[in-house]
Amino acid sequence: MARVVVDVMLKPEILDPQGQAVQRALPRLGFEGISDVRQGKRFELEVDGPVDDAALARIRDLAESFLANTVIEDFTVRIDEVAEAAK
Amino acid sequence: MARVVVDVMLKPEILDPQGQAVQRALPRLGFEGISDVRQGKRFELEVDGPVDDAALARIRDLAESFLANTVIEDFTVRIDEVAEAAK
Amino acid sequence: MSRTPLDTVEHATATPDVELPWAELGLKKDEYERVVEILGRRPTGAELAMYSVMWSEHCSYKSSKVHLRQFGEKAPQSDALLVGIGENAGVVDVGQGYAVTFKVESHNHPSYVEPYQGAATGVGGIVRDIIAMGARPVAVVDPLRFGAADHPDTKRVLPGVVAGIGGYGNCLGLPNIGGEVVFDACYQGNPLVNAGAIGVMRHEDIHLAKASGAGNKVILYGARTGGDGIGGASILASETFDDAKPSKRPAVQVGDPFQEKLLIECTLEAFQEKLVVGIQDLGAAGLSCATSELASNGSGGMRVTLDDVPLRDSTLSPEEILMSESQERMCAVVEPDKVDRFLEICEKWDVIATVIGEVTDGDRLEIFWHGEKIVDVDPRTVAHEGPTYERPYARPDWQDALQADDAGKLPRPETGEELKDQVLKLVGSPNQASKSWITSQYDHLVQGNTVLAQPEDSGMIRVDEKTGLGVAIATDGNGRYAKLDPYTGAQLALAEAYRNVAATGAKPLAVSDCLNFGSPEDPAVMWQFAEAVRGLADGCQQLGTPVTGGNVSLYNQTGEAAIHPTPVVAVLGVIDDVARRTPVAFQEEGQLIYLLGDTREEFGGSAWSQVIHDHLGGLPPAVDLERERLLAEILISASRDGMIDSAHDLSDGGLVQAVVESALLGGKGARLVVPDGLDAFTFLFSESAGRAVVAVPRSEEVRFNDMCGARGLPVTRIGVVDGDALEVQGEFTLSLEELRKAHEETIPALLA
Amino acid sequence: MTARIGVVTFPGSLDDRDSQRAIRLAGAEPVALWHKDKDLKQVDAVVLPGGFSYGDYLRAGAISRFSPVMESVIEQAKAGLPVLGICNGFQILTEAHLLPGAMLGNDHLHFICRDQKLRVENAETSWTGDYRAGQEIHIPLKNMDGRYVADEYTLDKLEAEGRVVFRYLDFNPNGSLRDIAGITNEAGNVVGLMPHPEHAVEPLVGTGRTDGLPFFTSILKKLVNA
Ligand SMILES: Nc1ncnc2c1ncn2[C@@H]1O[C@H](COP(=O)(O)OP(=O)(O)O)[C@@H](O)[C@H]1O
Ligand SMILES: [Mg+2]
Repeated sequence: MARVVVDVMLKPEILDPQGQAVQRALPRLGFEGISDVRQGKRFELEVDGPVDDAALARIRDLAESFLANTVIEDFTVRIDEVAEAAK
Repeated sequence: MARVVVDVMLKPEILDPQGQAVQRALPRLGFEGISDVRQGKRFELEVDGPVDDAALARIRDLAESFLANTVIEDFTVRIDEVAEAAK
Repeated sequence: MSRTPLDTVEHATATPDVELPWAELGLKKDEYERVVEILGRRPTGAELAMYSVMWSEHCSYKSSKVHLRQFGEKAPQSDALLVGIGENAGVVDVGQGYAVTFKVESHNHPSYVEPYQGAATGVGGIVRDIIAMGARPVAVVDPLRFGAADHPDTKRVLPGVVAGIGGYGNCLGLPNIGGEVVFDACYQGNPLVNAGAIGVMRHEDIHLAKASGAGNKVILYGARTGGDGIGGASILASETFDDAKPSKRPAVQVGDPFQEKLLIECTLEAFQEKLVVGIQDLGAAGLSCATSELASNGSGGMRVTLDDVPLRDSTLSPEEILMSESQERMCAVVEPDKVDRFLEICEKWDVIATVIGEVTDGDRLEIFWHGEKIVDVDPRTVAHEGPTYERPYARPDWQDALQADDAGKLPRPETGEELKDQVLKLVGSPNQASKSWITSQYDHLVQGNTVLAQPEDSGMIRVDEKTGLGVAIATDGNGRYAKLDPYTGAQLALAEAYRNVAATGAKPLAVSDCLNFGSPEDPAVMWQFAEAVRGLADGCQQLGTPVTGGNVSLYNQTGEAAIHPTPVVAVLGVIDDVARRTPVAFQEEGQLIYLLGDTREEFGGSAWSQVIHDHLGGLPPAVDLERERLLAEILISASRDGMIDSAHDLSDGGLVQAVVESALLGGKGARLVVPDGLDAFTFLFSESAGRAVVAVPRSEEVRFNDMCGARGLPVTRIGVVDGDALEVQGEFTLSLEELRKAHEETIPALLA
Repeated sequence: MTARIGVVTFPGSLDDRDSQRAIRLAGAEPVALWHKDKDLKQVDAVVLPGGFSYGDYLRAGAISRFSPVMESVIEQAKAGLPVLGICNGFQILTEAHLLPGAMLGNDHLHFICRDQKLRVENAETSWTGDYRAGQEIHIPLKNMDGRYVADEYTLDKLEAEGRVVFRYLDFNPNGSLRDIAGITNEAGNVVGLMPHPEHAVEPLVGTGRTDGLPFFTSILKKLVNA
């Protein structure tokens, strides 16, 4: 079993009101020095069996066709090193 | 400028309806072999100035008090290595 | 994982001296001893889990039961009542073969800890009560109380609660048609999140929570069971009792409205095919409650195999499974030859369903785990024979001083300018301001039968498309009044909800309530509770509207400070044809504005005393329920016969508040004249009960006056719908624009 | 002979019964379609109703888009079957790429329910023939994810081809680019919009207006005259 993480973020040119709302709240909370905040999604997939290149390629397909809407979102796929290391 | 990433995930024992819905859809899309899916949030913070231990500690406070709802969520804070390396 | 051997019934019998952590589970010593006495041995861990949770205040009503009895004892004769107190929700006959079920419940504490999920799961819980009666849910309402509007924590709690109620209810497809939002510092740390739901069914579809017929199967369906909200039970699951793992066991439940929507559809489909003998929702106390209540209400016993419960977390112990409060689950009792079809329907809706047991011809509830018996109890002793307390109560020593602090002595506005100023302050104060920032986050249209929704006096839903039959609901409660006098306060809440229903043209039929109070261990609070229940029971008797069910929420307090006693009352009404409903908004210029009822100098607990003087003292307005009944009859007749085009009940904020709302909603101003015998201030701000303002077309004026005269209701012509301002002749003029700004900008400014 | 208009029920659909009622009130015959069936029962047109199919989990419409019924809807829509997506239905249509662009969360981050003023920009589609171009109407709107976005190129193309069917007037309730409330495909048979015409078909309920009824009479006329 291995964990694969898919991060999905809005494309840079798309307005991210959630990220903005967080950023606007920062001064009120006494936080300075953060010039931008973007909020996206993180998926943790528990994969049965080894995560070889073929498996990663399939998950990339999954991300492209389903987990992300590539009209508005970018994504990255990677094996979760932390979870791997903890084994 | 550096990017700090805060990942916020529901605690393992908390129901994750979104992750479940995604997982249940997978077989229909022809994806087998994924035994669990959890969906969380990913925040990308662009920090002015160096991200030293003090800055990280402050962001950890921010995550704890604002970005995550620690009643139901866990979070991790880390410097985005990829963004760093790309410099 | 090493664990102590399974605590089976056999093991418990063999080891009488094992100490169980009954105190940690919230049982008192004598309560534990009573369990031992009932069983004739020490309980197993699983049995202790069941008794402790079912005998909790929340499930057993141990402090309130002795008082709640009055609702039954004083219940008025009503042909409308099909199912009364004691079931998941009461059922009322609304004619044409239709029955309606409705109920209000609280989710106060969870909503303070986690506003979004707490409120969301509150909606989920009340909706399951409605489906468990066999009805299709058709609407929800949400009476809410928060701390001071400008307190920083209100900004955390309120938006989360509102988003949670909306997030759940909207996703479920239930129109939100009413509720309340009240701010008061007394609710700081103890917000009240009450949620009500209405369901509609045909008479023959009423279902009850009982398991009958030996051999019938018990089916658990819906979400998998996880470790939600099992708090103390994890102690029982730990290796040693002081090695609890509370961090692994969340007290907060996360709702899944999508799952609940599927649960509604598949339950209703199973009802339609007559597959269900008995049914129970899983709410507080989860399976402990569902199995013991089903078994104890039925004729036989029940045998359950806990291993068959589908789990989300495979490490759960049997005690935890029994106590889990995972949301979106139901339990049905189904005849063996109908099980397959039932499972098929669940499958169709992608709902997990599992046979977990069966009805037996004995009278025991037996629960097995890994083949061993871990529970063997008389289910009645768990579900219905919990402890009953006669808690001491006493009128608090500060009550006299509070009542003596008469609001009539407060300085009053002396000039037209001052009046105008105070009117603006009043209609723009958080409690009187428009709540549309909140209610626009709720879908009030879904299902396509919403005739009236907030900010109307009552929400109204069409029940039959052909005949136009409809039902109306209003919820009200005024903690300030109840603090001054809980007996009268409870009756005022009843009177107001009753009046609100009648103002829209519907006939009030029945009552549900949610009684929110502080700690029952404080005799002063217990007195408030006793007085409020007595007031409500007497009031319902007099108005002929039986209490069909409700909910009690105690321990709403921070340290020594209890919330204002807050009985929230929901009144359900029926209207033969929704085409005859009466809206709040002024409809046409030139129509005559009439004030119905008597206006006295009554300012105790008033909005004016709060907004202008931050004062709470004196006596609340007097209640005259005969007058309320007469007023309601007039409002209903006038609506049926087309004599009025708009109506608005008068309550907090008095006449001026009501007229401003009718004017702003209709986009039409009003010219008012202070009637003889009243000063402008009293006319505008008094909160005398039993009143309403109506707009009468000129062609109906004579007929309307004659009707009121003939029935003996005081009626005063006070002005005319006209222009784009509120003018009180000889005093002041305020443009609708100014009023709108004051009324509509307050809440967004505080919360957005 | 009247037209048969299918209404798909997905798990979590909410306004499916309401759409059926609107179809009936317009004089057509509503036909219930089920998300697990590929069979469209030979209907003459399809409505994808509002609601929260699959709880709007992942993204609104993202999971429903892969249902068996959508395979048929996608195929037949490309061949000219009239399809109307209301709210969640619109979201499904963009996820299925039958309409360009995407729907995102409202810019104010709240669910919003209001009586919305719209301008009909295109009265030539299968679903808008009974309106006049430029007509101003009031239709209720209720959604969480109503912000229409597309890249500049797509937006310009939509405008140039007259494929913006409805625009928000007076108030943009969700931050939609160019105030877009509804669009159509190139052929004009597939229309998606966020507001809910099926909740504006009877004077007694909802907002008390009937500005939404022409959607359903438009398609009926088109089908019967065809
Ligand atoms: N304040 C009240 N007034 C009248 N009936 C009440 C009140 N509180 C509780 N009840 C009734 O007691 C019964 C048990 O209540 P409750 O435990 O809330 O029901 P449930 O088990 O369905 O959640 C119900 O029939 C309920 O209507
Ligand atoms: Mg119940």
